[in-house]
Amino acid sequence: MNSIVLIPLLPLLSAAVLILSTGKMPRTVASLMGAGSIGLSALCVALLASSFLADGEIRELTLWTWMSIGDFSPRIAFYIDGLTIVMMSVITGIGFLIHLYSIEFMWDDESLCRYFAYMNLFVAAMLLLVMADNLLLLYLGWEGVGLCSYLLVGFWYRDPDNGAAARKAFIVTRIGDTAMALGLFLLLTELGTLDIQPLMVAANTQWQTGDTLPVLATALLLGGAVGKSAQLPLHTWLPDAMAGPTPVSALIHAATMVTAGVYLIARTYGLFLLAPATLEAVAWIGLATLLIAAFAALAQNDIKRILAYSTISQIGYMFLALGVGAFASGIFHLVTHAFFKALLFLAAGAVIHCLHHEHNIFRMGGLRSRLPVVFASFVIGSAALAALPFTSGFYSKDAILLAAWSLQDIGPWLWAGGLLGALLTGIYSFRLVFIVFFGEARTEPDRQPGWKMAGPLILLCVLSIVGGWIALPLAGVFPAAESHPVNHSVEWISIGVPLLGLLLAYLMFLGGQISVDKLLSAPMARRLVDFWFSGWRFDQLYDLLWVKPYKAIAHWWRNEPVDALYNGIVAASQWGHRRLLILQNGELRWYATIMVLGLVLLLAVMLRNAP
Amino acid sequence: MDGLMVPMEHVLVVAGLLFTCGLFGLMLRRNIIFMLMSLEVMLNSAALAFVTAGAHWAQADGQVMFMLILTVAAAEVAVGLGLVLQIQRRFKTLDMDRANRLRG
Amino acid sequence: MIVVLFYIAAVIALAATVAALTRTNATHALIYLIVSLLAVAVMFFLMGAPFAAALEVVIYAGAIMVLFVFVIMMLNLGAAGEARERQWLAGRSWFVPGSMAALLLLEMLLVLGDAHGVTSGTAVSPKVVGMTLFGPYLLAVEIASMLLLSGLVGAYHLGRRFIVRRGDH
Amino acid sequence: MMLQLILLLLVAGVVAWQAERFSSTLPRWVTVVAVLLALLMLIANLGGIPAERFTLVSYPGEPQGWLMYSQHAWIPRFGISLEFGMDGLSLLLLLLTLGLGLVAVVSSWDEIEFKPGLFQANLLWTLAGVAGVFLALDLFLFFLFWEVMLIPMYLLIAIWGHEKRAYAAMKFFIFTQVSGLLMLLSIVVLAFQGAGEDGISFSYSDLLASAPTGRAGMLTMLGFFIAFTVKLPGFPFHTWLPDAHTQAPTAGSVLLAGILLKTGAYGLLRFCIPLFPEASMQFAPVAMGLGVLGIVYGAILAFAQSDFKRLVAYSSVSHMGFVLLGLYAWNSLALQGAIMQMVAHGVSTAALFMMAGALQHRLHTRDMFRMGGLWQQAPRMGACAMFFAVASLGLPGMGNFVAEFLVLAGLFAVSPWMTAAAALGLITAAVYSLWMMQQAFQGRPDNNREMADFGVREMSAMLVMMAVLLGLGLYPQPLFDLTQPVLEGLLPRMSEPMSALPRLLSEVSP
Repeated sequence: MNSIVLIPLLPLLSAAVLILSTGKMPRTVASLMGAGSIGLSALCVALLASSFLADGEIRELTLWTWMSIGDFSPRIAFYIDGLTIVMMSVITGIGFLIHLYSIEFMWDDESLCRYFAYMNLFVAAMLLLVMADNLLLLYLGWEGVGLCSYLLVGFWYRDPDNGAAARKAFIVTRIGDTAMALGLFLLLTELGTLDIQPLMVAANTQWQTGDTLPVLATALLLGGAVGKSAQLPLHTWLPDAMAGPTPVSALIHAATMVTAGVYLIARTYGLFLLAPATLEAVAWIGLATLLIAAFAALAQNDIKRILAYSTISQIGYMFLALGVGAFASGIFHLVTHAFFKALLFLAAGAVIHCLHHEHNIFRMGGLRSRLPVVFASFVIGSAALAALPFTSGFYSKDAILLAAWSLQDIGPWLWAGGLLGALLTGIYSFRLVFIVFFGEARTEPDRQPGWKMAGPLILLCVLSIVGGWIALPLAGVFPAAESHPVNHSVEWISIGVPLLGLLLAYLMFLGGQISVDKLLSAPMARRLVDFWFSGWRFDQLYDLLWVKPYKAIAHWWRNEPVDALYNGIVAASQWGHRRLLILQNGELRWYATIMVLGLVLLLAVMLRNAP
Repeated sequence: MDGLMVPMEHVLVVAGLLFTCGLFGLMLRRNIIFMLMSLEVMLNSAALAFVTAGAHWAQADGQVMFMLILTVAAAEVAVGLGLVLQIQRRFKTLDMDRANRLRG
Repeated sequence: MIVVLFYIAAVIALAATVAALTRTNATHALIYLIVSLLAVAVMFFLMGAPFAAALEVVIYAGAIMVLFVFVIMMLNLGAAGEARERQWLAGRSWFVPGSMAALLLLEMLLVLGDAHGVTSGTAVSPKVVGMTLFGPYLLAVEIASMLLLSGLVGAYHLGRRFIVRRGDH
Repeated sequence: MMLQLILLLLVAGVVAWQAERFSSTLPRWVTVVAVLLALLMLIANLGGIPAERFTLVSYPGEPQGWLMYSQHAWIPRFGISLEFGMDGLSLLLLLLTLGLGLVAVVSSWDEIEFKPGLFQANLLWTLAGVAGVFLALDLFLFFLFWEVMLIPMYLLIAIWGHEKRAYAAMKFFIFTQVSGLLMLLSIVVLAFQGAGEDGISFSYSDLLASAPTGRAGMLTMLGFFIAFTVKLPGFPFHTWLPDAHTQAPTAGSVLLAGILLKTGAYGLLRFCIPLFPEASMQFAPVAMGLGVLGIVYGAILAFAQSDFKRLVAYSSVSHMGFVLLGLYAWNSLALQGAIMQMVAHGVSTAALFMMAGALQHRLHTRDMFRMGGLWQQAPRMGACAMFFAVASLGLPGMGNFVAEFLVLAGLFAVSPWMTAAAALGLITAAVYSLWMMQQAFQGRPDNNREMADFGVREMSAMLVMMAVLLGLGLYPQPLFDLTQPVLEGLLPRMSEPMSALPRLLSEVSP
């Protein structure tokens, strides 16, 4: 049992030590500490997972009672079932690879120590998030990862743009988090507990499927999930969050944190099952997001932004899976996505690292022979992303599309949308590969990735390929999905569409059989691409709707409008003061005369009142 | 001594007239010496009223009050005349309209 | 006879007061004021308060007025002061004080309208006055003495510098 | 003990004042020693109380309910006595007061050059006044201490403040004084209204039994409410606070934000609501509305400021709105949240003001447009600022989160709409906190600027406060255990009128 405590504790402690060393620690020690603690933690997870796979027992561990007020007594406690094991493995496993990679990537940075402190804090918070036995502790991890995301996106704080991106990431997700907090209040008020398992039991006994309250509660939780997982309408922060170091994007903004929303919905699936309306909304949000993000990815030219939009799009698939009730498929896609997206980000990071921090894909090219390891990684990663057959992405995405197809009524629509997304994924992922690695070289790499970078890439390549064959221990977690007899033509279509995307990408960006320039020559198309490039103008819309009014109000009120009230009182008394001042002329005779006048009046009153 | 049979209100009217005169002087004169004199007249008129009342009720209190008024008048004149000297020194005048440093 | 004496004293008191307050020469005014005080002393005497009459003469007309005389002498007002006083007493400045005083007098007379009765003129002997003064009014006497003391200190403090300055020149 | 504790602080003030004659550094040592002595005295006396007394439910008005109780005759003619009582709530706030007193001394360790003795004396007298406010049970005595803490604070601002100190000090004084007079009026009305055969009494326990009801009750309650809300500060009585906080010397800001604001909340909890349950219930929707307005308004204005201290001051307005909400939601979750907020806000804001003071001491400006990139020159300061900024935006794991969560969770049972509106404060808090970090510590550094980082003295104060906040955030139970008996005693008193609250609120909300 103690090893369970060690899992989040090791990263937490190493983070604390790294912070308290205030940057005075030697690089080697700092990196050893940063990556080593995660490695140890991963080892513990591996041990735990093997024992779990052996006996399949759910492990619960209470450290202490957080607070206890009346009936409300959340604990600092862990609940570890198959889902948690899967998430923990992803976090520590991929986390360790990324940490290893970071040592080389960040070696020249003056704040290496701070970097590992934040990264380890992040891993600790993320582990708490997935291990939490109650929603309050989950919320702690939830906000903790948000903070670390903020810190790491704004890691290079000297550039104000990075600061702005970091703030945007934090504040936009905070909007979702606030909705989620309201959801927690609702659950606590109505069901009297926040412990996840009792909560689902209580919900099942107190609520009927389709009641208003579960719909409201899950809608609020969904708000949190949407914010954290960068889904519509709160997805705008993720592309900007690429301002952080690339390993950060790989760990936080691809593999782990952004999938926390998926985890949350999967974790509280019992509530969502009571609210079919919300579940349907989840599906539609997922579909809309995956399409919008895929179109946006098509038009980007910053290598990381392409990957960011593709992340949004892939999480859209996960939401689609959750929405159609295929929770296990959603989590499966989460895992495979973690593999291949981490791979892609790390490979992109290697490109950027070797190309003097160049981000624009049109200034790259021809890197196929110059950075062979990176090229191989990119191809494998893109294949998995596009869900080409026999890659990991293929198995998970296929499962989602089939689950969507099997749903009554809206199913085919969702399936068709998902299929369109798959086509677009094929196009944009291989557009990236073709432009960056083929054609003529525009920038020469000045170095080759070392073993600390290449090693994780190769390992992730392997995982991206074989990841589809891993059987996740989710059997006891979710209700068994009904197996529908699936039309084989549907399967063939979903195999064929990504290949079609690959073909189109080849024709457009490598073979040149379809001229992109000609396509773009129409003004309509140009405008459309600009529209996609700006991310469907969501940023401008929100700027107009929220940011500008907020700033305007703040600016308008800056000098305390309420003070006008008190200044009014002050002005009135000053006015009275000036009026009365003429009485105070300092002349003794005047005062005497006024006194006599008073006496006269007083006597007059007395005479009037006399009987 | 034999009694004096004057209607009390006559005495009080005299006192009132004296008081009014004093008040009138106070308001009229700008010279502080005259103002102090007016004050003396007013105090004196009050004393007269007290003594009259004492005589009317055949009580000693009236005369006691007179003595207290006397002390007040003495103290007042002592301080007041001291002030007169200071005012003359500072303002080079006895005009109270010009000694208006308390103006707001 | 005594009644007539009283009215004569009253008329003298009023006339002297009015004269005192309208003089331009401070010394003349002071003489009129002393006359007025003496007339009031006569009234006291007639009303059976011989001790009060004596005090009026000794302290008021004597001591207090002497203070005035001293101050007027020290200030040395002279003819220029007299001319200025005359100027200040020009016709217009009489209106407000006059009307105020007249109004007050009218009201006082109205208030007095209710009071009836005759002064008994019973003599209240100095002994009784003394007994009352040092009996029930003991506290008042103490307060009065404190007042006199503070008056003394105040007058000394205020007057001292003036005298010192004058001495310097 | 309680009287002695207050006297100790008062006398130590005089000693510190006179110590200035011997050395300019002696007064601050006097203050440190005096506050430590007071803490020792408190703890030593706590040791004498049996442990089970700490868990005993204490109903207000029963002398045996207090952990410590003492009464000495003072003005028996008017039923005024030196009546002191301490329960878990007072104890908690007293510990906060003394702890932040130390922080205040440390924060202006070598900042004061003009009359350091008098400065320390005023500091100690303020502490004495606050301690008296937290301990007094006689309402007249309470009012006395209410004024005692006001005047030295006025002097602290007026003498040692910054450029607009005269204006700020006067504004602070007038707001507090006028509202204090309203409270005095209410206290007198209360005392005379409850006058029985044995004459009038100002004692808390007597007045609890005889509070007026109806219209008179409402008016009397408002006297208390306004006095306490001005101090809290609640919207729209908060405008003295940004000026006072900004202009006060660092120690003054620390005391103001850390402790003086808490006297308002304490007054509401101890006096205003229990004395007038019925009127409070009727008034609760308005009070909660003011709380919500304060939260949102304070947060928006905090964002609009360019002055570091002013920003923190407005964040106080926003945070204290949660206290107002929690108090008037009146259930154990919300009340515990409000108390937690008092403590956590006291610590986090004190730290931020200390930060502001340190920045001003080093840069001679509070204008954030003239800062930027300070993290490079002073990473320790940056890390501390980051910690307290995220504490103030309510990050879980810190006391502030526990407080805000409990307040909102308790409030949700009473009014979901109010909760939703108040939750906006969570978002806006993030906006201004992060903006502050960006302006001051991130962005392009000015390489011509030389700035010393935190030294050992400042760093240790900061670390202690961080530890406290983390402790409150991760294991707040000791605090709840301390105040739970007090709340259990208070809750039933109001449970009947307050049970009508949700219905009342549903009538006024959409």
